[in-house]
Amino acid sequence: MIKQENCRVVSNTQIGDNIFELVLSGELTANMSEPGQFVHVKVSNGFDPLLRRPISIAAIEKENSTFTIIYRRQGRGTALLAEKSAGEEVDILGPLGNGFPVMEAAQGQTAILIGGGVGVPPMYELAKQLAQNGVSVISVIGFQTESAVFYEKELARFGEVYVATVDGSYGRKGFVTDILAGFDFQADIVFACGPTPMLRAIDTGNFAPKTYLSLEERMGCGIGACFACVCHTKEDPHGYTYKKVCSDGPVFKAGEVVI
Amino acid sequence: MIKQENCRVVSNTQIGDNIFELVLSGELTANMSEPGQFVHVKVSNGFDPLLRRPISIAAIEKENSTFTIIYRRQGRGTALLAEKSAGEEVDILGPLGNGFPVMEAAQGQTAILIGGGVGVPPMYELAKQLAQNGVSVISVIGFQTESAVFYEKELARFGEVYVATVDGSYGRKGFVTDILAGFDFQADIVFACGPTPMLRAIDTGNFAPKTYLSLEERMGCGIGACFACVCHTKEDPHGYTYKKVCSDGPVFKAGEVVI
Amino acid sequence: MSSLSIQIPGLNLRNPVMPASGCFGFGKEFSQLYDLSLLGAIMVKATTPEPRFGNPTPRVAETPGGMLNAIGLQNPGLEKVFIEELPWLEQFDVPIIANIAGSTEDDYVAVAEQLSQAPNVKALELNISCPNVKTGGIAFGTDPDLAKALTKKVKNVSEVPVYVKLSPNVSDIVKIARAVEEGGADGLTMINTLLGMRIDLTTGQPILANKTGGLSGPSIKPVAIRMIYEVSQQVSIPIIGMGGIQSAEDVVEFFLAGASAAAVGTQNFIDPFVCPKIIEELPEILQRLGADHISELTGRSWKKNERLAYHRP
Amino acid sequence: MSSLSIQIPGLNLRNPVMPASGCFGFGKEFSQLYDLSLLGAIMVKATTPEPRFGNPTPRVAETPGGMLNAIGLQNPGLEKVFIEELPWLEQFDVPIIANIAGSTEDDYVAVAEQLSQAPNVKALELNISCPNVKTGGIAFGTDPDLAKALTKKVKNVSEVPVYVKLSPNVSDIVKIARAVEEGGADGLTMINTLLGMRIDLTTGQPILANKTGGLSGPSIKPVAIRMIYEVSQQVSIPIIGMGGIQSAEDVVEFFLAGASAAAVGTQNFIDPFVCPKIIEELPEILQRLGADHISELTGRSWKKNERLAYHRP
Ligand SMILES: Cc1cc2nc3c(=O)[nH]c(=O)nc-3n(C[C@H](O)[C@H](O)[C@H](O)COP(=O)(O)OP(=O)(O)OC[C@H]3O[C@@H](n4cnc5c(N)ncnc54)[C@H](O)[C@@H]3O)c2cc1C
Ligand SMILES: Cc1cc2nc3c(=O)[nH]c(=O)nc-3n(C[C@H](O)[C@H](O)[C@H](O)COP(=O)(O)OP(=O)(O)OC[C@H]3O[C@@H](n4cnc5c(N)ncnc54)[C@H](O)[C@@H]3O)c2cc1C
Ligand SMILES: Cc1cc2nc3c(=O)[nH]c(=O)nc-3n(C[C@H](O)[C@H](O)[C@H](O)COP(=O)(O)O)c2cc1C
Ligand SMILES: Cc1cc2nc3c(=O)[nH]c(=O)nc-3n(C[C@H](O)[C@H](O)[C@H](O)COP(=O)(O)O)c2cc1C
Ligand code: FES
Ligand code: FES
Repeated sequence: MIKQENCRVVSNTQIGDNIFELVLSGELTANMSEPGQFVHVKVSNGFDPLLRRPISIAAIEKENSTFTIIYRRQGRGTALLAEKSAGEEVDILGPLGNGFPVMEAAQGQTAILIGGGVGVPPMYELAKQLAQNGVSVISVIGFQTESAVFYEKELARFGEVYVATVDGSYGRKGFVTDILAGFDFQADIVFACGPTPMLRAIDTGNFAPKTYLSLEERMGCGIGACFACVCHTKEDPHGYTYKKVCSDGPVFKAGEVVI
Repeated sequence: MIKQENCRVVSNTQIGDNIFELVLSGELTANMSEPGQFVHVKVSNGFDPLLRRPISIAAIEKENSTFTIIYRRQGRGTALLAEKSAGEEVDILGPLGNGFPVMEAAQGQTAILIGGGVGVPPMYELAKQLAQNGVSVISVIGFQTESAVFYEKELARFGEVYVATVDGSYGRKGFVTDILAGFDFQADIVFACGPTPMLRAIDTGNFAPKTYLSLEERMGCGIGACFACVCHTKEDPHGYTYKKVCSDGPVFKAGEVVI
Repeated sequence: MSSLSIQIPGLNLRNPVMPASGCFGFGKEFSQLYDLSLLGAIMVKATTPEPRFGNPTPRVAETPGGMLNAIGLQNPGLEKVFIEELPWLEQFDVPIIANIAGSTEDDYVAVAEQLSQAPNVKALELNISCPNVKTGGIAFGTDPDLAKALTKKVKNVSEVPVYVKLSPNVSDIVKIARAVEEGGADGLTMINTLLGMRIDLTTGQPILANKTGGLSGPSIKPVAIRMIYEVSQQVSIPIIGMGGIQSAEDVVEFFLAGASAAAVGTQNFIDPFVCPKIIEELPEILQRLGADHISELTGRSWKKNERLAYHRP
Repeated sequence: MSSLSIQIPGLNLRNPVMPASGCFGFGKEFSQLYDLSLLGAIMVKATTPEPRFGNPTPRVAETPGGMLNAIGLQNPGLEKVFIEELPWLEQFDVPIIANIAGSTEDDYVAVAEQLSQAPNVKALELNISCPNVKTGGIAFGTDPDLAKALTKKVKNVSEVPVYVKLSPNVSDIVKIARAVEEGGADGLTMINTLLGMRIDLTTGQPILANKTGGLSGPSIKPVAIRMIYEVSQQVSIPIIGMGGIQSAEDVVEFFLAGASAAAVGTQNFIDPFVCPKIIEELPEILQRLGADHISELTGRSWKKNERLAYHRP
């Protein structure tokens, strides 16, 4: 069930260079299930800016009806979001979309979770749920530079964490794929979220028999009604069959859609 | 000198039904002189709403670089202004326009100050300055209803205050002009600010040998450049001579312009 | 009789509020949020004879107080709309206005002929104003003669009244409106989007893959109001107004300008519950304005006498 | 050479930023706020042969992300502009672009002939796009033939290059642009305001006394960008871009679309220091974008090769 609710800010903390962790409290937490779903955030009361912003759900705490989103301060919308302080309200529409199929990883199997930049947040809830199910979790996360790194410690709660930075200022120099290439084992399943070039590399399916990717696209409605966020399917790459990132995704099986 | 400054909110207090008193601190206070001048207020950082709002200066405290404006919460702009709290900043352009000519009232003379609704605020600073100059001040202020009344006590510091309410719930029932009609003396000078019908009645010059009125008009720039706020002169009511309310006024001598 | 019910050709509506075409798909997504029978009507997504994928992404970009879209008439095609989408909507007690589009006159005629036979389609909306397709669309909407001829052809085959959706990207909107009225249009819907563009500073390229897109949202409201004000005084067919509506107050402004019903587009993306909210709020505003029925407000800004009568009750 | 200096017909500017006509009067008020010699140029208020009072008030109304104005070309008239306003501006080291308007061709010709002789007037801006006057103005701006003929006449008498200010209220902006180029225009300025209206719910009447007005401000920026993008690819004369500019980033967006200089209108009312601020901020943005000179940015969104060259340095 998608709900619209003015959620109360529990905390809004800077956790990295221009990276903020926003904890919100609201009844719609009850409807959140799959990691990888997102919420559509209205950052102002008026029309400046006009549209909602899609942000992945990073953590769900049903017990106290709170959830966490992590965002990079980028344009006007996220800049305004960064100004919210505890006690204020934020208009949230959600949960939206289909997340990562946690059940595809069986107890005892190994899952690699790959996050690039602000693709890291959904990996936290995913790691948590997988670990709960007895899946071995290995997180591979990539950032631009040391100051942009976040959630390494948090992910470490659920398994090993490997970090890459493009400039080599922290962890391994290079991309997450460089780390993956160095692994001497095959995981049972890979889950990934991050920039398109990263997803393309993982979409090859080279890193595990099962691969799931979370996509990004500019959105209007976020609920499947406006056709802003469609992509072609791999089966019919130039035809008129399509998937909507917002409501069919944002998580797709590797090879399902054209990235 | 007109300055643009982000002024700090000292306090923002509701003092009547939808009436707020906002005390701001800023260096541009040093440039404020005449009561009746106004400031042009940008209530948001973005374009919602886009334009500045003209609000009269109600009190000037040069010693601590603060000034006061009093406004009615009406549309979106003033509603946003009402949300500001101490410590926040408000973008102010001012002081603007020409205020009431305090020096036209000589020591020992009697001045009647007439304020209607949110036309009352500039009368406070005016009363203060007149009283300082040894002028006897009588304030006649009118409101819709009892809950809208404000600044009666404050004005009483400088002389007698008569209050009218349209519905008779407080003071005399009726308009300020009903009170004026009942006076059995003629003042030396009248200063007025309020709704147009009120100003028209006073523009007749019936209430004193010298009469000054503060006008309202929808504004663009507030500094005389856009020609949004012009009015005809009485001398040439259909010609092309004109006065700009923002920079020639907002205070005019009775009979000077077409109201 | 409710203070909100309205009657315009083909449409007997419990209230004058409906989602605008392209902003509500075929209703499925919103049906999960509220009961579609609350709506006055539904303007469904444009339908073309064949399925279309539309333009490459990005298809939307934000602008100050508005948004650009270049969806490019993506739709499942006439057949699927007729045998799947429209029948699915029959479960709701709500009239459908079918938005029809195409590249050629024949396209329009084919879609009109078939869709007008669907039992729940009570009117057609002839989309001669889509700025996001290379052929057809707006070309018909900027030339009075083409617009008139097309309207005639569609009228000939349609089983239900035909509303023509006007483009604001014209020098003289009244001329087009008169032309389609002469062509037999039963009503007008206006406005479609203004043609606009945004360029990304970093890439130096337009944000939309299609480069230009249609501007919608609050920023275009003053243009819509002006055009409806002008057109409503020059035609005798009713207008369904749209362009930047966000609130019940906005709906009233459209009525005052000359509209007889109102459609909400972009705001559905920002507040998916906006239509039922507006419907709920309208009666109170009518009361505040001293109107017994919303249709009294139509054109009040230019119907001088009625207004005076209202001000001196 | 500064990274901001530009040369376009008649105008040798230290930077490409200037206040737009009607938003800066004749400079007096702003001269109290900063040194006008900082500006690239000044587009002064429209001048007509005789003084004009303009329209009744209210003359402005706010809209979402924009404003409507219906000043109605209030100005002190040709004589006073020529013997008082322009000479007063000579104290500043800044070229003036004189905006000329009128009801008839003769009006335009008379004003153009005289104002082009003022020593500090380096170019004329032919205002064939004012939406707020009953005769002249926009009538010339929506008919390519009239626009071309008027341009020719004005060119014949002008001592300085003539820029023609285009109205966005047209079906085909390229057609008008081409027509005035054929008429001999040395440059274009675009866009003037979109025609709009707002209605007050309480009175039921338009807020502006003139009923309709010109829409300006950020809300129209996507329309301006689109039109400049289209026109700049179809004419070979330079464009001074305007419409919703609020920041140095916005100026860059206009250049990328195809403008060679930029004018700021409405934003002067909101931030009277906006022009010097933009001028100060531009060099840093150029650096960020890897441009040595602002003129490199002109049309980069459609000059494919240059862009590629830039992306692979
Ligand atoms: C399913 C999904 C999940 C996301 N999860 C996260 C997350 O967890 N953390 C995070 O930091 N970011 C996330 N993003 C990206 C995030 O939506 C954008 O960074 C954000 O919208 C930028 O808004 P802005 O106002 O700061 O930027 P602006 O550039 O001012 O935005 C202008 C417009 O462009 C859109 N836009 C800009 N960048 C993007 C983008 N990358 N993707 C989609 N729309 C964009 C905005 O939504 C807005 O409509 C996600 C995007 C999607 C589609
Ligand atoms: C010289 C001057 C001094 C003023 N002093 C005061 C004062 O001390 N206290 C006070 O409460 N009000 C004062 N006003 C009126 C005040 O400017 C308006 O109430 C205010 O602009 C309304 O803004 P809003 O956003 O709440 O309303 P909205 O209706 O949302 O405003 C929309 C637009 O209309 C304009 N507008 C609306 N009402 C008025 C009005 N009455 N006068 C001018 N523009 C208007 C706004 O500025 C804005 O541009 C003064 C006006 C002028 C011209
Ligand atoms: C994403 C999107 C898609 C649209 N698709 C269509 C369409 O298929 N057919 C049509 O006639 N209008 C279409 N429109 C135009 C709207 O129906 C409406 O006329 C316009 O957006 C103005 O209304 P608004 O400002 O309330 O959105 C679309 C608008 C948007 C924003
Ligand atoms: C109050 C006002 C007065 C204007 N007067 C004129 C004018 O006299 N001549 C003219 O060519 N344009 C005039 N314009 C149009 C502007 O020069 C400019 O083209 C338009 O406002 C778009 O730019 P902006 O969005 O930056 O304001 C006026 C605009 C405004 C807001
Ligand atoms: S964002 Fe509207 S369909 Fe996906
Ligand atoms: S408000 Fe611009 S001249 Fe007065």
